[in-house]
Amino acid sequence: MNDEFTADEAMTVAAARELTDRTVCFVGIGLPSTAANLARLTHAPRTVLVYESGTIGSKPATLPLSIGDGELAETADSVVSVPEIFNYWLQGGWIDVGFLGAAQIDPRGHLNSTVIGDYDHPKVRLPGAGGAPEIAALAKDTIVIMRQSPRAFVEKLDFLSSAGSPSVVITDLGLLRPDPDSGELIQTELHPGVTAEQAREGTGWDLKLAGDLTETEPPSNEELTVLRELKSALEQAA
Amino acid sequence: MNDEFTADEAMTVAAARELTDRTVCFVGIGLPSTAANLARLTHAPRTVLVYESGTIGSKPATLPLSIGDGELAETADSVVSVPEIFNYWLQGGWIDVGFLGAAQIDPRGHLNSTVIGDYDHPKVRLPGAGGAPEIAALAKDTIVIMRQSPRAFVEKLDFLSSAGSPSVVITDLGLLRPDPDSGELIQTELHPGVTAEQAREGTGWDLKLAGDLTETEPPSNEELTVLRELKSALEQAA
Amino acid sequence: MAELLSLEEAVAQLVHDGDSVALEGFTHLIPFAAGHEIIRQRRRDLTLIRMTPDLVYDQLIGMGCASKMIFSWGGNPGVGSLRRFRDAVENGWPEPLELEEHSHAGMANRYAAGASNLPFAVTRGYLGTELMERTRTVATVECPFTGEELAAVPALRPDAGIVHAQRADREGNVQLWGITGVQKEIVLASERSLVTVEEVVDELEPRPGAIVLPTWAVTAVAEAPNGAHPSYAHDYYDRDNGFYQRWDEISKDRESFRAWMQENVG
Amino acid sequence: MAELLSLEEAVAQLVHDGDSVALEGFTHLIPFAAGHEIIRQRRRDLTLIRMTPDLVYDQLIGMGCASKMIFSWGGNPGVGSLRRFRDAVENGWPEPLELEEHSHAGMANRYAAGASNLPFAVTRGYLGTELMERTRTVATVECPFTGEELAAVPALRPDAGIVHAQRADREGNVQLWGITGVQKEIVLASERSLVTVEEVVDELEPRPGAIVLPTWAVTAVAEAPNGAHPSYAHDYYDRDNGFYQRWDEISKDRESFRAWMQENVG
Repeated sequence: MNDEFTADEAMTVAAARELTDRTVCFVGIGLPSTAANLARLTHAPRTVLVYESGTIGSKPATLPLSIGDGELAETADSVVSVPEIFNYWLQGGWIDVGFLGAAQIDPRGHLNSTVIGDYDHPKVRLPGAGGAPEIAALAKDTIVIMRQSPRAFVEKLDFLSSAGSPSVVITDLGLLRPDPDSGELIQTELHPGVTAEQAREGTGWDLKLAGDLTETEPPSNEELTVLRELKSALEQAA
Repeated sequence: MNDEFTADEAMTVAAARELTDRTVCFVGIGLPSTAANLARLTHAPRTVLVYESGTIGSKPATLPLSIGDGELAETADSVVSVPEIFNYWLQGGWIDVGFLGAAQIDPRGHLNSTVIGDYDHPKVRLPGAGGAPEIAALAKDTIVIMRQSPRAFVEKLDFLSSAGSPSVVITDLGLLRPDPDSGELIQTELHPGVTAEQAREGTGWDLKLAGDLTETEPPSNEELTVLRELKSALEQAA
Repeated sequence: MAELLSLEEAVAQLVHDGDSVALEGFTHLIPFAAGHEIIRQRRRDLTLIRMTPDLVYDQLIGMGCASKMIFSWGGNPGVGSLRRFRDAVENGWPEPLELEEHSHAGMANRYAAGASNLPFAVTRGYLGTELMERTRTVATVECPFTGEELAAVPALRPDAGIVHAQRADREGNVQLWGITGVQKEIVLASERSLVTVEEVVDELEPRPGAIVLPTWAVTAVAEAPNGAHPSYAHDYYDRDNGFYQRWDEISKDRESFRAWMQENVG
Repeated sequence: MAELLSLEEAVAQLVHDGDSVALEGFTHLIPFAAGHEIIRQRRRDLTLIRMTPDLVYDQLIGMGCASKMIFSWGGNPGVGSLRRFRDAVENGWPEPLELEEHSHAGMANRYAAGASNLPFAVTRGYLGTELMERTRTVATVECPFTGEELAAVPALRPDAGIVHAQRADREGNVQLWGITGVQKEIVLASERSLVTVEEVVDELEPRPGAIVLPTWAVTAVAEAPNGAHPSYAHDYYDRDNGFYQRWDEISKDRESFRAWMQENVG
């Protein structure tokens, strides 16, 4: 049944759909890796997955739990050192799409994955920037995936970890894209059943809606089947 | 018979003897490679040969004809890229001894392998600096091997290709080392049968002789046997 | 030439109080056994260096071995936070932890510059981020040919660099394969290097994707079977994903953490 | 994604008059067949780039394809001079050849900077040599942390980069092994890249020491069996050392050179 899917499933499927076949993706673990593998196992079989651990062209049968799982190396076209993956492959300009998540995003698409609160006396110390600053700056295109809530979608970041202008931000409520004039992220699409009011409530800034706000195509049976198989295999492995 | 050897043989044997066991050598093709392999096959079996083509720990059974022979890769502990061999291994400080040859050397031990005559209108265009500038600057110690003649041992180089201060210069006539006070290369040893006069005539500057000028130990039977086997195998391969 | 030592001897000789120490590994081949030995030997005031500090750094921090960390991403991969790291930063327990924070590319290039005996590395990262202002070890440099401004980061040359590998031979030559991360760079950049290995073998058979570190580039080799657990050693054992999840519970409060360490590390 | 083309088509599409072209190979896997095709297609005014220009560059220069060479060591390895190169530099025949001359480490780092999309690279080389003054593309840069002065060289990004490899699969993924030199750097640094291969196979079996260039990082692949002769292709054929020695004779004067080229290259 198409109408039975969670908000997270709608988000993951929408992210997978952003990838066309043969896209070279630099993927982090978690939602980005799930979305990229979903694309690879459905409409875009030749999507190229590049992980920052140095694996190029990984074709994992199940979702990796970490960015350096053995299966990523075993199924890769090539495994290179970490300096090489960042210098020759990412900075060298070979990555079409970089997938990013974060704890906070601002209306310009800048991201925070460093701290909540003051840097020197943080309320929450987050893991840190990782590869995000260079992915945001050096991939030809950046896609952000994160759940839309007023604590995450903020007017001002607690810390600017990576400066980027994503072409699209994919959330559990819908999609945001930069306004062509102002550059500010505006809501351009909502997932089926989500209201504009929910999107506004999920955003910590005064969210603008696109004039032609549309509804995303609901996840297909095939997409949901593959996604659920991926997730259940992942849970068994953990 | 120990007393039947050529001047070139005396030179190569003297160069091999400069290497102690486990020395890590950066070797160019020709005389340096012959000397380093002679050392490895006689008194210093664990001499480590590093070739600028990227082979580390090559153990060729026969002398390589070029710096990138397949046998150098097949018998190596590790084969790395050319940027890596220069950056991580030579510049990184792992090379004990760099062996160099050149067309000209001056009293400071600087070398020319670029041109004879004026740079823009050379009498002879030589191959160029190659890896010599960094070998001279970055190996812990540098040994120069070249035949001693007034055209090669010059007061002033036609071009300064590599700036180095070799600890020893090994020639077909004997050995020169820097004077501890002035730094100028002076003749410290002569091969058996070579006279001080011959050394002076073979040098384009006013050559000084060490106060304790000594005679090198003649090549042993073992050294000559191994060296001649190496050379004859090389000639058959060519 | 590398000395073959016991893990206990190796850590005693190579790691001293106040040292900067990098125990590297990118998910794969994380030198847990060596980290635990550092804890047992009660090293103090260490500057811990790592791109992706995970459980073993959480343990070192929680046991009070570290006063500073240089890193780019500190978390429990696929699970969440490092609770002992957070407790140190947020509450100063068991002692305050100074942070020097970079991006992955910056750290990788800092190691590569160290291995290359260069004082700094150049990267297109950092620009436009608050790391530029916050992290004192990020500067800019101008290209002498184009005038373009780029980020510069200083070389990292740890006092001790520690990695885990699958094998060494009896001469101390080291072989590792699978995801090799920044292991070569660490060994070459560090003042002293320790490689713990799954096993010491007679001969290192060439393998696809394997790198070899010659014995003369390594200070010490110590046999430590299962020494990367709960991370994995490609072709030896898998990642213990369950342990990474259990760690979240174990490390949740100070008492359960200390009790677990006491019982399992000593 | 790499196009699988004939060598003739590939050179016609990728190499144009006036281009900067690097045909790389460090003794091993030198792309002779591609060089000969460039000569047959009568390309002119090329800037030839290579660390170790050898016979194929001697041939390109002697046939009047080049107006400039960027290099670090130009000779006939183990034999002596490149006579056509010398004739061009010493006598301007068949036309003058401008030289831009570096050291090996400088060239390797220029390629690596190109592959890394950086405008320049830093090295400890050059200092104290006349290359510092003579070669305009060497400058100095100051470390922003230590104040130390180092040599800087600009990135190389050839219009066309050409290498030879053992194999490609039908998708255009390339595999090479043995001495791999700067081949990866050239392919990644160049605007357009051509890889000639000994054979196109169904599958690239992993091999010790092999590197793989994914099809999407390569512009064109052309099958050219024996395409590295008289250099060698590891596990395919040996170096034709006799030819390197005969070349000294063939290239000794202009007439014998041109006659040989006419007969053997066309």
